[in-house]
Amino acid sequence: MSTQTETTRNTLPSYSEAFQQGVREEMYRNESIFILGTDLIERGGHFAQVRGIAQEFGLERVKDSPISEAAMVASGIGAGMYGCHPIIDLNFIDFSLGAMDEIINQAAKIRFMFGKPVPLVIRATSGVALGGAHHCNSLEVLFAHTPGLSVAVPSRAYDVKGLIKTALRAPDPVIFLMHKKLSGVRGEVGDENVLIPFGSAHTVQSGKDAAIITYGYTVVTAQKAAAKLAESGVSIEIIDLRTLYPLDEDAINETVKKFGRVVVADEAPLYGSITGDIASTATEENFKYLKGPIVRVGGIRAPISAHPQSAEAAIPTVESMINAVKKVLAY
Amino acid sequence: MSTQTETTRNTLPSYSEAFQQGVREEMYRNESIFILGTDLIERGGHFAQVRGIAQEFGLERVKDSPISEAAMVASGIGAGMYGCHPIIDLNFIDFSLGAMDEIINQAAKIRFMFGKPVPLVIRATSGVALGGAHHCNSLEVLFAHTPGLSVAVPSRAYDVKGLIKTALRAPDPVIFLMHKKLSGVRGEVGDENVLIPFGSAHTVQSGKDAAIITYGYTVVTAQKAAAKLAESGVSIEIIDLRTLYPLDEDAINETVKKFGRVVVADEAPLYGSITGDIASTATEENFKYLKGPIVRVGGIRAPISAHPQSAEAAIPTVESMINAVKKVLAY
Amino acid sequence: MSNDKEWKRKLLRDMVVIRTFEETADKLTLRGKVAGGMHNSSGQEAVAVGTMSALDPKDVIATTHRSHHHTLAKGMDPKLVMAELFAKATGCSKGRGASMHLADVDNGNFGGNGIVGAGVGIAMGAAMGIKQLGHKKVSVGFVGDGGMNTGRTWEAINMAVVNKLPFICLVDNNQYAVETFIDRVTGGRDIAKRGAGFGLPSFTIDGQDVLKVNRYVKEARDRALAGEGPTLINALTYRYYGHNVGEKGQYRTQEEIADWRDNRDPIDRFSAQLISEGLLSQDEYVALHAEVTAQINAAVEFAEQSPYPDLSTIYEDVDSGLLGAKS
Amino acid sequence: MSNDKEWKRKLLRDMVVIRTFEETADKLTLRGKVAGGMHNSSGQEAVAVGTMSALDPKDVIATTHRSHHHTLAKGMDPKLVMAELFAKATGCSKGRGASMHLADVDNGNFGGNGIVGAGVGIAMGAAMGIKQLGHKKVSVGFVGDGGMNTGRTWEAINMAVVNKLPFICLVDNNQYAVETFIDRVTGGRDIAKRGAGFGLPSFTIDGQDVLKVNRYVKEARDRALAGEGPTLINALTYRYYGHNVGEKGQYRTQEEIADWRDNRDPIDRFSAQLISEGLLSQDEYVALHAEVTAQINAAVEFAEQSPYPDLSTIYEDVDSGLLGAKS
Ligand SMILES: Cc1ncc(C[n+]2csc(CCOP(=O)(O)OP(=O)(O)O)c2C)c(N)n1
Ligand SMILES: Cc1ncc(C[n+]2csc(CCOP(=O)(O)OP(=O)(O)O)c2C)c(N)n1
Ligand SMILES: [Mg+2]
Ligand SMILES: [Mg+2]
Repeated sequence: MSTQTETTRNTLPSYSEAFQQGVREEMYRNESIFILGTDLIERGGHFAQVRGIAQEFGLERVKDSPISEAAMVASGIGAGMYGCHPIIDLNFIDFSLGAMDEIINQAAKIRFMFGKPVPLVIRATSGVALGGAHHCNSLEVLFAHTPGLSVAVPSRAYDVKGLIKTALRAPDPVIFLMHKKLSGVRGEVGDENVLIPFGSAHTVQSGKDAAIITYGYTVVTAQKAAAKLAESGVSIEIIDLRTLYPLDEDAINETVKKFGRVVVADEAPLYGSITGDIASTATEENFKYLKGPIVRVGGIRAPISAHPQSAEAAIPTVESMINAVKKVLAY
Repeated sequence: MSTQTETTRNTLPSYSEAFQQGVREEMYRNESIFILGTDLIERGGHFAQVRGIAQEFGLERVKDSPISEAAMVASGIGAGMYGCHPIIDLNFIDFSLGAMDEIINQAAKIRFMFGKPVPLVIRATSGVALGGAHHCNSLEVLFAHTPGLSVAVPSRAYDVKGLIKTALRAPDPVIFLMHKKLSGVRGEVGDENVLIPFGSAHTVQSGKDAAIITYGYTVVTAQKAAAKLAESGVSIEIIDLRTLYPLDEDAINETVKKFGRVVVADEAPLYGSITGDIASTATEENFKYLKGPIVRVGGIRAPISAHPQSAEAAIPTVESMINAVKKVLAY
Repeated sequence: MSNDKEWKRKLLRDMVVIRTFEETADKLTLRGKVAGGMHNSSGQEAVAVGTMSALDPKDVIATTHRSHHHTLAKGMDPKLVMAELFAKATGCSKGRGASMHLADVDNGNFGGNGIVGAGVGIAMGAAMGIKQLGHKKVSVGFVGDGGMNTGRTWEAINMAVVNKLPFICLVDNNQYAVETFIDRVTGGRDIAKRGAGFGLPSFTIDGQDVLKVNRYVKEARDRALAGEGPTLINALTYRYYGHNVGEKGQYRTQEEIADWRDNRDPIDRFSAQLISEGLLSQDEYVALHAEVTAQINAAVEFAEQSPYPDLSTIYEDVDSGLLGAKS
Repeated sequence: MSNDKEWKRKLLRDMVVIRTFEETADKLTLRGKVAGGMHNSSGQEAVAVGTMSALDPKDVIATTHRSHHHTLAKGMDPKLVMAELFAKATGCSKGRGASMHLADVDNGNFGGNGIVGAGVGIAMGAAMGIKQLGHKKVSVGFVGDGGMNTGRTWEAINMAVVNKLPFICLVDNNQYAVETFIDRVTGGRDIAKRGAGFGLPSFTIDGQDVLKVNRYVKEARDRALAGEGPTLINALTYRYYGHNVGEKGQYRTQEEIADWRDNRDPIDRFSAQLISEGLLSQDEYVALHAEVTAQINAAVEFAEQSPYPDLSTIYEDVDSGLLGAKS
């Protein structure tokens, strides 16, 4: 098995390689899985996320596509309804905007309308990084808000592998968002039997004084903020949601109850982001445990600039995370 | 002027006719306004929203389009950048899903990226009514969340007219959502000088005990709930947001401060809806005034069925609104 | 020969079923029985029946907002269709879809669609699935003339061409999109020429001739099964009624409608042919109508008697629930 | 004649400016000066210069992720382009866009685009605006061969055809989309034939011949100004470098690249022609290169010296703020 090969390499797999591993293992188990996207065969995808898979499984299982996002997703829907489990690789999630009807009106609704499952993974890189306004959209809420869709937002190799394996065993359309800035980060991964259920948050670190609930690259920012705060004796718990739908409500409720001082953060423009829902629902359900309001941290209301420092300044920084924590600590 | 003609008809204009009036008045003022959409000329649009305008202004100002939503919005963007003020009529907002890149990546971002305004109104009917899952998407949060877009959600003829006039005088892309179930509802409208600023909520009725903050058709549901509650002596204030971006934060903060018992409602699927943001931000800013958590009411997490009663049951009902109010009254 | 006779009589019967169904449903819609209205396809029966008669029952179709004819021709019991129009729990989509969302996925009907152009993509995707699993089937995507101006339709066609998918794009070209005449909005005005530009065999045919439609679809199916890829068939047809029930409009003349009805009606033409060929007697034809009318009346009765969906079901079948299952 | 000489020398100079700019920027990008990389168009200069030389400076263009050549040919000072690549505040887009988002809307450059196919729609929209306001201009939408498979491109073309817009769809056909060869993903393989199917005059031409490109665009422009509507020009060209800076890949042979470079280079061809026609001496050509190199070096210097955007500006110019203004 490929897992063996990877392991004996004696270097931990990257976030992108973890995806390769999970997909490969599932492709061995399930012959109906195929991958469709641009530049997958020779290049292995723009983030090497499927490198080598075409060579291993053949061109029938890994297909290069015309630049036709609507048709790519439609391929996945029709083939999924027919009995395959397609992985549609959209490259950047920004390009999903050309396939929104297929995603929101079709893939998400077919099971409800026709009683027929649509097993389908739509993979894309996401998150704020280089490339400017057209390559840095944070669209999580568009998907999470849509009944019928599930959304994975892994922050480390282990979760990438465990979540993609779960996604490929359930008959549901899943939006699988991999943060660009994490692509090369190496880490442990589970063996072929480790599947991570959606809706199960991961406690990145335990703490005593307050909690940050977040996901994706913002987990890293939270860790940095926590490390700084630790220098002055403040102990922060960090919860990585790992999926935005299903959402681990139990973990959120427990966290709010435990600390009463909570920050919810992501890098999408704050207004209308999914953090609004997380905070307001958590507040509604745990009001009496709150020492003060949940504080949200998010992106500014502006497109993302191609100037790297401007882009970084538009999303949560270590500093803004620390400030938010200080706010909840002051209650 | 057309306003005169309408008034002397001695019957109040409908919500759709209010749109016609506002557009006509602005078309007289500004020759660069034109309308593009399907079936506008003879039919006057599917909700009669532009009936008679082609006949009055000529086929250069009202154009029938192929069924090409992406190209329609692109027409509006390019023509808007060039110096026109296009109104792109998408018919149902559901069809905007075929033009999401044009809306979210292009129209919304061009001013930021290139320093050039994009005066553009994208009009569509919205809201849950008949027609089933593909004609009943509530996509407000997709637009409100996007930096660069403004979103109008009028609930009565007066606001339709006043808001469309404002939209047609500002150099911004505006998503103008008209609720299907309100199309035929008649009401007063302002004269040609009445412009309603975006970001100014309207107090539908004043109350003493608690407040409902909402918009669109849910205003009507709130009014019905309030009338029922009034029977048992409970006095409810209803705030109609009228626009979701800009948002009237002052009105929201005042309302929360005044009552400490607040319900926020709309008919979009609850998880990830814009009400999450409204409630969490209002909570963050006014925590100490709250007698208990803000309660949200919204749609269920499911596509909308074509069976009318099922559709109604999926969104806030008079009963669920009353229950929410009772919850906040119990604090 | 007797097979041929039976087969042709079956084609005629299928068309009469559609026509009778549509005219009945239209009246019921005007009486408020069909929430949200319906899109009557009367006049377009030969496209549906000609296509479906060339397919294997296990072949796949996906269609549009105007899909009663395709759905009935594909073999769905009129009871299930009528019940769905009534939004009853016994309808093919459990009353969730009504007129625009008729489906029976397990029997190859991948559904009507509220979104113009979307069915073509889904059918193309099914063709990819068929090829992927090595099955010997084809998939047909129906689309209107109006739908040929949505970009996604051409993306799907191109995807089918470059992957040599067993796919047929069947244009139910009734020449109007709501009130918009095809020539006003269709650059080039020739849909088959567009298809040729995208590299697939493309034909404009008389969609009122059920045997001709059958023949072109059969040839397209043979090519597809032989691994030669997709075909586009632009079938010229006409709808007699308004876009949605009760709509009239000034966008076309009464003469034009009368011309199509009187001179090119697919049912009249085909029944006259069968009678002249001695494959059907006038009496048999009358009997056929009576029989079909009874069948459709039974469908109405079934729909009327059926229960509405239980409101508690509105939460059901949104997703599998399996993703979150801790294993 | 002397006009012709000056004009041709200007075309050559414009191409040399682009080539020198690109090769310089490529190296700077490899040295980390251009965040997010850049798409080098070296080899495609004749398409840009041939087109722009046929336009009026006030005509409109909108383009793609690979747009340095179009932008420079349209007349933007290399300083502003280089500064934008460096994401400096003095860049044409204030450092917000970098390589993919070069624009100068008031001078008719409606911008590069990070989204394949989007520029065609924006240019078509500008053409609608031009027609609406009764101006005598045209609008050109650039798109790559890969972009001809996005549905939106065909929606835009159709919209232009049915509205007879003063629009030109200019396909900068370098035969690859990232690493994907055109024939593998393009049904029919003939983009001009697709165009013909959509009802607009469509031509496949040698995009390495700057005068030929100029002539076809000029004729298209004349038709557009005469009210005859849009044209599609499929200009065959080639990019010498990888899709993005530093990329190599095995998807094409070194022989193929060498063939295009050695035998069809638009600058070599055109300079040889001018020299053989006596319109340029070898010494003048050397001097031209030196002069251009100095100009580009000055652009680099300008970019290097320029400040980055002030971080306080990231909130600016998202919307007008006027909608909420209580009047
Ligand atoms: C994407 C999209 N745009 C617009 C509509 C509204 N609409 C419904 S049917 C229709 C006309 C379709 O015309 P055609 O494709 O010719 O099919 P026909 O109705 O003639 O069968 C329109 C514009 C829609 N449902 N979906
Ligand atoms: C909608 C969309 N899909 C995919 C991409 C990623 N992408 C950027 S450039 C490119 C290739 C474009 O090829 P072509 O149109 O031929 O232009 P060229 O790069 O050759 O100039 C791709 C796939 C994108 N930017 N936008
Ligand atoms: Mg039609
Ligand atoms: Mg290319």
